[in-house]
Parts: sequence; structure tokens; C-alpha cells
Amino acid sequence: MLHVAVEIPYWGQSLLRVLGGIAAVLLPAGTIVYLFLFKMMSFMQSRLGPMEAGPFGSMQLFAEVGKWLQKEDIIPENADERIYKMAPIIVLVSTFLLVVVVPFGPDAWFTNFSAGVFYALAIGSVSVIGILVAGWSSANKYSLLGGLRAAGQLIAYELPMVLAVVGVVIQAGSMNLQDIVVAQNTGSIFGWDGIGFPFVITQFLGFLIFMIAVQAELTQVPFDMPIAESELVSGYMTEYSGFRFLIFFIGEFATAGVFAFIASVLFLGGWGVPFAWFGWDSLDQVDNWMNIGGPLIMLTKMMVLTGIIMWVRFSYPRFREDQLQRFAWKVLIPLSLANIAVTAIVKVAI
Amino acid sequence: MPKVPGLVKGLGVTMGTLFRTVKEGADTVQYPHAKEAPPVRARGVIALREDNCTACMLCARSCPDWCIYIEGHKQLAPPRRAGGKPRQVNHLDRFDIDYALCMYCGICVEVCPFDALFWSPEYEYSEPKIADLLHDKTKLGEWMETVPEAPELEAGAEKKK
Amino acid sequence: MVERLRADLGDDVLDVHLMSEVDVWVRVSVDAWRRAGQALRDQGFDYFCFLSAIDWMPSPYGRGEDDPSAEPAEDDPSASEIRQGYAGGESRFQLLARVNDIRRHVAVTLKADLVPDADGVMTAPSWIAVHAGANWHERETHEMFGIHFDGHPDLRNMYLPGDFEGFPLRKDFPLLARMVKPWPGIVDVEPMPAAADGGDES
Amino acid sequence: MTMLSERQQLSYIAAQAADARLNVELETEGMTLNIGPQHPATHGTLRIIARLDGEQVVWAEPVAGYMHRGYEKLTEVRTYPQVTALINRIDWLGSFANEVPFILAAEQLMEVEAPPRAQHIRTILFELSRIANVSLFLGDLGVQMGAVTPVFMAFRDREYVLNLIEGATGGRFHPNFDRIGGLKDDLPKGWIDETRQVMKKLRNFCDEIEDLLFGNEIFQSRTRGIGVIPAEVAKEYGLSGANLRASGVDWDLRRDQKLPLAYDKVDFRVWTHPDGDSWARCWIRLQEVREATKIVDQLIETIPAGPVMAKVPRIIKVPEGEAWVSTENPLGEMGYYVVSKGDLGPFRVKIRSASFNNISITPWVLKGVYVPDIITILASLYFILGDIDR
Repeated sequence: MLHVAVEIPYWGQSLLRVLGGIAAVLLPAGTIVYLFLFKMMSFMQSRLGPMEAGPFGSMQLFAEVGKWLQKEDIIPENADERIYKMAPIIVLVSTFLLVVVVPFGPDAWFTNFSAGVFYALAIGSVSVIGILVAGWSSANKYSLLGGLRAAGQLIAYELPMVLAVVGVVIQAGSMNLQDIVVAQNTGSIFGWDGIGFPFVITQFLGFLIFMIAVQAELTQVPFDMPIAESELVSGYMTEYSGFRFLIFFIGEFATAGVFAFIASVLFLGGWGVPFAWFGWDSLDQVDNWMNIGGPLIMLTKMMVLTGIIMWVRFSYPRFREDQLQRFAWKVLIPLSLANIAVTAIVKVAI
Repeated sequence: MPKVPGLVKGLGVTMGTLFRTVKEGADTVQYPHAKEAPPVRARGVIALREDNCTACMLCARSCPDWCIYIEGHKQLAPPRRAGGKPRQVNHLDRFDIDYALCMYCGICVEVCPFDALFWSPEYEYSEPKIADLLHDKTKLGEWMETVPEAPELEAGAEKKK
Repeated sequence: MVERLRADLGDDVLDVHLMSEVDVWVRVSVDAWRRAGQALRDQGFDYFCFLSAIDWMPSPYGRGEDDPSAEPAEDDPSASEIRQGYAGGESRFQLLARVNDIRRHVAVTLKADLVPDADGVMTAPSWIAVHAGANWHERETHEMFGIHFDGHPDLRNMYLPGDFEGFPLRKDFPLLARMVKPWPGIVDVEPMPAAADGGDES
Repeated sequence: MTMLSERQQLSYIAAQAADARLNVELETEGMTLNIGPQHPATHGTLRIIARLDGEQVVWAEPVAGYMHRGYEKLTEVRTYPQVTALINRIDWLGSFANEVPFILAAEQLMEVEAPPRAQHIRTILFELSRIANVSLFLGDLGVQMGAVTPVFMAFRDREYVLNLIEGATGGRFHPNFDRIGGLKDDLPKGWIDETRQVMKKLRNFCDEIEDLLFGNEIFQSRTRGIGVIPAEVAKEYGLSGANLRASGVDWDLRRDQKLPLAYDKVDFRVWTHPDGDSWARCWIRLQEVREATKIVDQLIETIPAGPVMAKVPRIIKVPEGEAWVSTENPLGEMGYYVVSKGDLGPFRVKIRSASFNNISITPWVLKGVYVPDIITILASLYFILGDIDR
């Protein structure tokens, strides 16, 4: 195998990372919207979806963006203007900050935190502030109800999410996401290393809880009480229009993509292929081409996970606010605690 | 057999529909490129056969919305039989239907005793200006081309007198 | 059934109209309106169907399809005569209500004459205590006919704006849509200029 | 099933009582939420004023009238054929069903009866309009609770029914096909075969909806034990149709009334449910669509031959008298009290529409529920704005 050693200067690396970051946020958002929101949903409803803009309507998203950019940026009279304008930015920025810790290849990472998991979970909840602020500053009762519901829900589901990840952290013995990827791909199942050792096998319960919590964090059906377009008229987004609504919209799907990235890193082996296939033993031996191949693998896994998220979204009705709180506190949290306990006992025993 | 939870079944329904759409095509029609043919009896637009109209005002009177406007004058027509007296007939000057008011009930077509009004299933005549929806007698006459034959009736039906 | 109602209400049952296999109409006096409802309810007529009113005066406007060129109709006394329907009556306005017995599959239509007092206000006892569902029906009747219901908690307008004047379903309330536009059914066929003598037939 | 739902009801009520007590102790401030008139959940323009305590409704009051068209006044200036064209705009989703009781009332006054073939076809179209109406309800139910897919399935399959109605009558939404003394026209050739196919599709649609929505545990938890209406209250408010049967009252005008329609020639079941909650109302409607497809299937096989129009004069004058006829419409009992004075048009028509009574119960039933439940309860009561405001 040819080992290409390319030395990229530091400024070049920085530039690549910035561009990569933007791509890592916008690309998933775009593909999710087109592939799932436009096409999969339409096909599930026996229709074709947008077909006019571009071949098979593939340029529809650009048409939509163009439409939103043309629209007037309306600010309600009684709104708290500065905060009102800030809210969508907070939501989007939190997405950008979140993607920072996700590794896409042996060297294709943005930052290599040693406490990456911790950081990701902390930053992930910043968007709550954006949503709450949006709901409050809109000076609209529906928005307020939506914002309050969102705050309650996101806090409630933050907890099972954190607890579900703890199992992975225990098993990998590290909070660094890169280490977690390596641990999965160098692992073996009872000596057989054909597929490495993705944590989804041992941590299936954790994976399930994590995905449910992600669904709730993203306020997708069945946990979309804060948006609930048929009763709260889109909740905290009610008053937003034009450009700011677009940011919320991108933020929603970009966050879905980024959470799917994180889930694939934590449970599905991330960017890696099982190292045994190529006889690698550790991260240092991984070939350089994985820096190109890794992101593609990640993208595939991300698409599968978001596909499931969207599939559920198009099929289910939504929970009531008190029901979803009850579900989080009475079902998910005890389950994830039990998961941690079992994982810890098994880990210590082995 | 254990009961399949409803949550899983629901996912199955949507996925099944997705595959069916991929395999058999969508149930929708891409409108300007492809069109569905409305049934023969569809009440799309009213066509007028001007020669048959005698300006008897029956349709205008039976219209619940008062959307038919008729004006006419009397004139002499050549006699039916050679050597007969010239007949006095009502000649139609104006026959307007205001489609902005019309509620497509079809009473006018039904009451017409001289078979001057017909339904056509044509539906593409929307206008940017509401005033253009007032169709005059030439425009109503043009719709005559689109009037289909009356359909055959289902078994057991009695022929109309 | 009618016999029992007579026994319950005594002289307040004013008239009964029975059509076999079709329906029963009972006219009671307005003071006994609530008692009649209660008595029927006790008999098993516990399904409330509707409550409304009728203005028996013929409309002075007709159907708005007047031909101004036609000669005005002679002042036919019968045209403005008030004729009540089944079960008779004495006043211009009548209350109308219907209750069902869904076990025996029978129903009664109740009527009551309404007599305006000195201020021209007609009052009837409310049925809310008997059938809670009468609430909206009474509001509607109040709005449309101007009949006051005693004991109704709020007789706000149901459909029309709060400051609407007049009572639309009274016959002397003109229907504006038929007033603002001439009837297009007026014969508009010009006679032949030459044959002016016989041109009016059309 | 009943046991479970009773327990759920009890726990729900207890939880609400506890919440209310807590709120009193904390002296929280109320908020008035104005739902509508333009709101995605009020298909049409119904406005609901709800005083909230947190997410709980303390007091709610629907405000109708944004679509009042004054039909009772308008009928007074129209002739009988014109009224038919007008009244199928009352409940615009099941419009053929609106014409039938009025025509029957007029026929009763004129003492004519439609020939058997006309009665048969009338009943078929009546049931088709029920299917068209209620299948949309089933889809709409999903949208009210956040599921986007059922409504598209409903629109997809309702389209077949509308095509049938249009094929026979010429109008998709406003057939205006019923005449005093019979029908305007006979069925076109090939219609019966098409109907047979469509009924199969509709039963398939019912199964799909059942799997997708009714079987869904989330849907069940949203509807079971919510908005319970006991039979006594339902009768007092004059609820009708599926809403009444969901409260356990076995009352269906198709079966319990002698009318010149073909219902006595078919075998169908009237479903009731003992619970009276939102779930029961939705479930009854699902079964009714299935039942309706079976009725249509039976009827299209047995259409008698003959004319579709009785002998009636060309200019219809209805003799003096009063008549009340009501039928079991998709939304519930729809009746017309027709007063005639021997004129070309009716003297007075009192329209008893189902939704008016069905919605008048909302102040009672919305007390103490949560905001999301307002939507599910309204959806399950199923109203059409034109049917409330008339």
C-alpha cells in the first residue's frame, strides 16, 4: 500500500478545518432535507415531492433558500429586539461548536479534546438557551408555551443522553472521541475481529436510549411538542420569518446530522474500518487515504441514522408534554442508570 | 404469535408505501405535464349553442345566484315552409355567465327547454382578473366544441323520454 | 304520551296535531314551556334535538324577484295574512323545539306562542335547566329572532358582531343581497320596432 | 380493555385534581390563550378562548360565526331546486348527504316517493359521501397529533371516492344530484365495477390507518381516557352520530327510522363503544367507514331496474304543511324542519346540523384538560365549520 505523506502547513490545516466544519454542518443539512424531508417523506405518502427545480427537484433546496432570503425580516412590535435577533444565531452556533469534536479520519479532526464526549454533551445543550430565548422574546403566547416546553423537554432528555453515553465511555475507557473510534475498530468479538467491535452490540440499550434522546433533543416527532404546528403553530418559531427562520431550519437539520455523526462515532465505529482488515494495530499505522475515506464512511452512517430519525418522524403522532416528561424520567433515566450499572459491573468483572 | 407493537407496524406501513411508490409510481399526477381526464359528466364550464337559445329567460330566472344576464330583441325570420308567413323569433343579443358568481349547480342546464346549454368538463379557464370570468356568448359558444357525448347508462336504467 | 303530557300540564296544552306514522306536534302555553320540557324529559324524551322559532308573518319583500315592469299585484289580503302551521297558534312568533325518546324511537315537536310585552320584548323560560344543550340554540334564537330567554346565563350573539342591529330571521328583515342588484330574470327582449302593438308577449 | 381505560381515566382525573390543588396553593397567574380563528387545528375558522393555568385549561369557550352564511334566511328566497344547490354547502365534505333529508322532507309534504332504483342509488351516494367525509377525518386526526403521513393517505384514497361521486353526479364536492321525486340522472355505464374496486381500496386504507395510527401506542395514550363524555350528558347536549354512539348510546337513524332509503335492504352493524373518550369516537368512525364500504358493496349488487324519477310537475310547488326529516349524516344527525305555505320556495327551513350540537358541548368537556388535549378532543368530536355556522 502506498503511503502518501503530505505535509500541510499549519495555516493550511486551519483553513481546511474551517471549510470542513462548514461543510460538515451544511452538507448533512442539505442532504437530509433533500433526501429525507423532500423525497422520502413524499414517497412514503405516495407522491413524488418537488420535481421542477433541477433534475428530480434536486435544486429545490436552493430555490427554497432563495425564497426565504427574499422575505422580509419581521420583528414583532413588542418583541425584545436584540435577543429576538440573536436567538437563531445561538442555535446555529451551537451546532457549529458541536461538530468541532467529531473526528472524521485519523488526521481529519477539528480539535482533539481529551474530554470530547463531555464537551459535546455540554455544548449540545446550548441550543436550549437559543430556543428558550426565541420563545420568550417573540412576545407571543404560542412561542412562549413552545419555548417553555422546549426547555423542559431538552433538559429532561439531556439526562438520559448523558447517561447512555456513560456506558460507552466506561467500555472504551476514554472520553476522547478519537480513542472511542479506535477502541471499537481494534476490538474483537471473542477473538474474531472481522467487524471490529462496534459498541452498538454491547451497548444496544444505550444506543436505543441515545437515539430516543436525540429524537427529543431535535424536537422531532414524536417529541415535537415544542413545535407542534397543529396546536402551537410551530411554537418558538412562530414569529420568525425570512432569513432567521432559515437559520432555525438549517439548524434543525444540521443538528440532526451532527448528532447522527456523534452517535455513529459512539456506537457504530465512527470513521474507521476494522483495523484488522488492513493489519493496522493502532491509530498511527492507519493509512493516509482514510482521511478521505473516513468522512465518506461517516456520511454513510450519518445518513442511515438520520434516515431512521426521519422515518420515525413521518410515521408517528406526538406525545403530550406530560407524557414525554414521564417517559424521560420514569422510563429512560432508570433504564440508562441500570445500563451503566451493568456495564460497570461487567467491565470490572472482566 | 406475539403481538407486533403498533409502533413497529406503523413504521412498516410507511416503508411499504415508500417501496410501492418507488416500484409502481406515485398516485399523484405532475399537473402541467400530465393531466387527469375528468369524467364525462363533470361540471366544468357551461357551453351555449346560440342557435337554440330563444332568450326565454328561464335559465336566468332559475339561477340561484343571478349570474346569467340575457338581452335579446325580436326579429323576423324566414318562414319554415315556403309560402308561409315570416316568423317572429327572439334573437339573442347578450348571454353572459359570470363565473365568479356561478356555483356550478347546473340548474340552468337542466331547465333549458330548447337544449341550448350544455356542461363541458373543461376546467382550465382561470383568469388573473375577476372581470374576465364573465364569459360572453361567443366565448360560451366556443366551449361547445368540448362538450362530450352523454355517457351510456348502467344496466337496469330506463331510457329518458 | 299526549295524555300523560296533558295530565302533567293541565290546561297548558293548547293544541295537539297528530299525523300517524309521521310526527306529533304539541302546542303549549309559553309559561309552561319549561315545565313541558321537564315533563317530556321525565317521560323519557331525554335526547335534545333542536330549539328554534318561526316568524309566521309572510315576508313583505317576497323573493326579491319582482319585475318592476310588471303590474303590482293587487293588494291580496291573504298575502299578508298570518297563518300558523300545524297545531295552530295565535301569535306571529312561535317557539319550536324537538325532543326524542331514543329508546322508543318517538319524538315530539313542541310549539309555544310568544306574545310581546309592552316594550315589544318576547320572553320565554330557558330550557338550560332541562337540557344543557339548549344553551347555544337559545343564543341563536335570541340573535335571529330577538326572543329573550329567562334564566339563560349569557345571550351573547353567536354569529353576528355584538353590535349588530336587527334580527335577521324575522321576515321584516330584508335580505340585502337580493336588494342591491336588479333581478336578471326581468324579461329583457326588445319588441320588434315594427310590431310594437303585439310585442309584449315573450 | 374497559378496565384498563377506566383505570386510566381515574388516574388522569386524579392527576388533574392534584395539579389544580397545587396551582391554587401556589396562586399562579392565569393566561388567556386565543386559539383561532386562524389556526391549523380548527379546520375552518373556529375560535376558542381558553383561560389557562400553566398548560391546563381552566375555562374554554368556542366562538363560532366566522363563517355564518345565513342559510336559513337564504332558503326563504329560493325555490326548492335552488335550495338543494345551496344546502350541499353546509357540510362540504359529505355534501350529497345534506341534500337527502331536505329532499325527503319535501317529498313527504308533496306525498310523492322516489322509485326504488332512485332510493337505492341515493343510499349508495349517501354512503359514499360518508366515506369521503370520514376518511378525511381519519387522516386529519393524524395531523392534529403530529403524524403527517395519514392525511396524505386519506387524501389519496378519498380521491377515488370523489371520482366516483363526480362520475355519477358531475360534481366532486357539490353534487346537486338529488331531486324531489328521484334523481337527476341514472348512473353511467361502468360505474358499478369501478365502485367495487374503490371499496376494496378503501377497506385497505382502513387497515393501513389502523396499523399506522390507531395501533400506535402513542396515539392510544393521547386519546384514551381524554375528553370523556358520559351518555347522559351526550344526550342532554344533543350529540349525535359517532359522538353519541361512542358514549354507549345505541342510536343510529339509518336503522332506527323508517325512511324511503334502502337501508332496510342491507345488513350492517351499528357500532357502539362504552368509553365515551376520544379514542372511542375515533374508533367508531373507523368502523363506520368499514361498515359503509360493506353497505355500498351490498347495494351495488342489488340495484333494481326501473326509472329514477317519479312523476312530479315541472314547476314544483309544495303543498302547505310542516315536515321534519333527519338522517344519519357523516357528522351526525342532520335534519330539516321545512315549513311550506304552498309556494315555490319554502316558508321557513330550520336546519338542525350535527356539528352545532356536537361543538356546543366543548365548554363542558374542555374544562380541566391540557392544551394539547384541546386539539385531540376537538379533532375527535369532528366538526365542519360550515356545519356549525351554516
